[in-house]
Amino acid sequence: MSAGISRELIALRVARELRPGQTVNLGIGLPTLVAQFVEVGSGIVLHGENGLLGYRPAPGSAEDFDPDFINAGGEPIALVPGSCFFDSALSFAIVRGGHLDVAVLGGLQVSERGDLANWCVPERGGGSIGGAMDIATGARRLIVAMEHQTRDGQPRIVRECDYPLTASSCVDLIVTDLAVIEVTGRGLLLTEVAPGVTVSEVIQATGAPLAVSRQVKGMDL
Amino acid sequence: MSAGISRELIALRVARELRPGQTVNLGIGLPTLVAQFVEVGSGIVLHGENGLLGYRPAPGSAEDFDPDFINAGGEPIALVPGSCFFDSALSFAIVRGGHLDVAVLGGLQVSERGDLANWCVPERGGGSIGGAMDIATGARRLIVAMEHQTRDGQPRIVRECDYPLTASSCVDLIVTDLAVIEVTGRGLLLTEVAPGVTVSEVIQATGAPLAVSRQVKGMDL
Amino acid sequence: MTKRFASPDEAIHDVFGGARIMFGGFVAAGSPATLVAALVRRGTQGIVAIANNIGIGDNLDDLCERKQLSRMIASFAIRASSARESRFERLYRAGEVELELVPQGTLAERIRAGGAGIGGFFTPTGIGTVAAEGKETALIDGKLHVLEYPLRADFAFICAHQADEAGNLVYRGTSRNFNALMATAADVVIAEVQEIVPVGAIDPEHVVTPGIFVDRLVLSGERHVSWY
Amino acid sequence: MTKRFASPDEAIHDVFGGARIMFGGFVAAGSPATLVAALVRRGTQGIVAIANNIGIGDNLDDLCERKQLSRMIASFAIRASSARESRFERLYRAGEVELELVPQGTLAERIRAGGAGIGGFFTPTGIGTVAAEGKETALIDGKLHVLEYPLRADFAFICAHQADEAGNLVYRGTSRNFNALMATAADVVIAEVQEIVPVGAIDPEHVVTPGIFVDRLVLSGERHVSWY
Repeated sequence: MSAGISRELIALRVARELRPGQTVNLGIGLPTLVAQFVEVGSGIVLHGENGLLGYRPAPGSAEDFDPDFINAGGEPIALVPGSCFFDSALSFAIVRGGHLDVAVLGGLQVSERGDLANWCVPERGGGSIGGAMDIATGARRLIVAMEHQTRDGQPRIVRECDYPLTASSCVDLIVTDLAVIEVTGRGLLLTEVAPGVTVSEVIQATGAPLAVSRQVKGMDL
Repeated sequence: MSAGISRELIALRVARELRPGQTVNLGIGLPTLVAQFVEVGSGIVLHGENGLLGYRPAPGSAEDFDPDFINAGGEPIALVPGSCFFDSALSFAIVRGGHLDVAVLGGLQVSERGDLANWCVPERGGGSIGGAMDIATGARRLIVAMEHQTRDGQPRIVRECDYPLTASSCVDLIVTDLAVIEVTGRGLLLTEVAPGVTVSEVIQATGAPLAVSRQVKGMDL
Repeated sequence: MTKRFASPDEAIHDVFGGARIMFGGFVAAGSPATLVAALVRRGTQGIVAIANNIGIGDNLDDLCERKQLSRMIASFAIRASSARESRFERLYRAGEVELELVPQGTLAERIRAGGAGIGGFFTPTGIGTVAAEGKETALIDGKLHVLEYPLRADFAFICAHQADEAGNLVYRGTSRNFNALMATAADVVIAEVQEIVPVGAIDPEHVVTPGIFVDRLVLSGERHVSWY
Repeated sequence: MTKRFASPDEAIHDVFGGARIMFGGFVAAGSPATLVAALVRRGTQGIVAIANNIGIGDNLDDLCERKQLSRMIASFAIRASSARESRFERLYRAGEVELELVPQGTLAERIRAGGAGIGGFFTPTGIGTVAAEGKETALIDGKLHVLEYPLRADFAFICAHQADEAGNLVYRGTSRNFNALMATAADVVIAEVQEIVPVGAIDPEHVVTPGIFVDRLVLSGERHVSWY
């Protein structure tokens, strides 16, 4: 099995999906890396569910860390022209009210129907829903960015999620270290493979039926 | 029948009910006059459902009228130290959420149970609910300030309202040109009469049973 | 990438017959007079209007001159006592326009719900009155509540004091009222403002309506407001 | 008439055992660290806490040192993957504290509803998940929604940047979050701030939380926040 692309390249591939004028929320973890590929002045507005619109990642350091200027993952951010702040009610009015054009979330499992599980590992119990359920339900377009398989080599793309769901039939696109897969009304469609990865390797690593696009190609990086 | 007190004196009597620290909404018309008797620095905060807290009436004139600084009746207001502005959702969160200590509304009819009708004269049809239903329902204490009788000499305080209701069992105190009447769990209680008005004249002018307080006295003006 | 339009007429160029339009403002405060005037010029018919008030002196009453409204959803429409009759009132009495009266707080909350993706909410306001007639109720915490549904529109015409080119808005005085809510609850949000400044010129702490809610900007014409 | 208290300990002097307390903040932003430290000193037991998050490095986790919490209502509590375990997590796994996990937007909206007198609301969030289990649902506009109820508390501990003596508050950066909502939804609202200025010193256009919501003010102690 070939090694897939790095987390940074997954983030870069996701960033290629974003368009000027879109309001975009980036989940904690891998999706946060996407911010690095969103240029100030691109017309893409990043939304933080903790109450801001318009930010960029700040280099930051332990010494000059200002806890009042953070993203939803608690990491330092810097403002861009046109930034603004608000409370959590307005922040989720944006999410739930259909004002979020795109959201990028991490995933533990995605089903062939686009169900997402990303907030609880049953073995660990408890869990942290955070804004994930609202975002998965409310975003107009949901991209999941994740590793294709677990560390134990189990597929994360499955027929049926056995982890607790975040939302059902919510995922539009899956970007992993191995592939780009669209969730369509007729199931999963493989559209791109990572450099050095073959279509059959992707099918092998996927736990659900995968149709292969006639236009399947190398990942757009 | 003796003439009752003026609208200004009704407003003055109502103002005597207000206490420092209270947040108070004044309805359109007669209740608006109460603002003239609320001193800046009294600790009483006036709420306008159009989106402000902390104001005083402005003398104003047609020439220097600024339409962005008005009360809910469209009349000019001036700010006081500590004033602030907000939108209609927060304004009615204040009303509905129990943050309004006292409201003063005008009335067309009040029933012996404290039902209020003040937004529609059936003969005219249509009507204007404005903030009245929310305020009558949400205020912790509701004072109705009105003329005791209609121009035709019909009682406005009745056993049962025949005008469309604003809210039921909402009125705590009625202040009129003739009297001050409390709405209690056991019906209406006359506690004060206007100067020169007798208890029997008030009873005569009232369309619902009226108990007379043992401590009934002249109006506290 | 500016959202600025050269004229109010261009800013409302795609308003169609039968459109559902929200109009911000509370009496004269924050009323989008310039956009309403453009709509009068455009002459669009069959409009379903959502606004706090329509009465004598209100800009919206101008839409009654050529009977442009088919239905009005408002909290203030016909004064319980009034010497003069508005044009809306005359049309209403003639059966030429429908009126849905909504308690003001419920109107605000329904618009907020429309913008916030809330499917409905329970309010104690209106219980025991015509405002709750025929509606589902529930006893919650010992108190009757009525179920109200969200309001959305095709267009929102709003009025703010200042905008930046990205559509971030600040208001002035009591003019936020319904404007800040309607900005969230329509497919196309058109804001008229006194001034348009470069992006970044408004302090991020002071923005009231984030620019992502605002689609189009146009400068307000001179205001002619009388105190009535 | 100032709302200022001389110390955080005096400001929370009447917090009782079993009290329901809301704590503002989102991770470190706007977390009322000074008030939480006073509550740790006070040692009050059986607290039902409502907050966005409780995890490693969060002030609230300090309340687990002496097991002061009986129940936690939060959106963030146990990370799906984490090398280190919080004190809360240990107590939770030992069955010594209950946890009600609420989606963050639903948590915000429930608190807002508690402050706004809304008896309940329908949200699409949580449908098909454990968050909707056992709850009433309704099909609205072709989409399933779950009925959620308001949250209120005996006390709210919040954190703002600046207050005037009347309790008008402004925040800084991403610290409004739950603070501005919780200010409306508790019987006693206690705000810690960096600075208290005279009434009138804050521009009326910039006030975020009106003073009528705030009962008590106290100055924040020095902040010790690490980036984690």
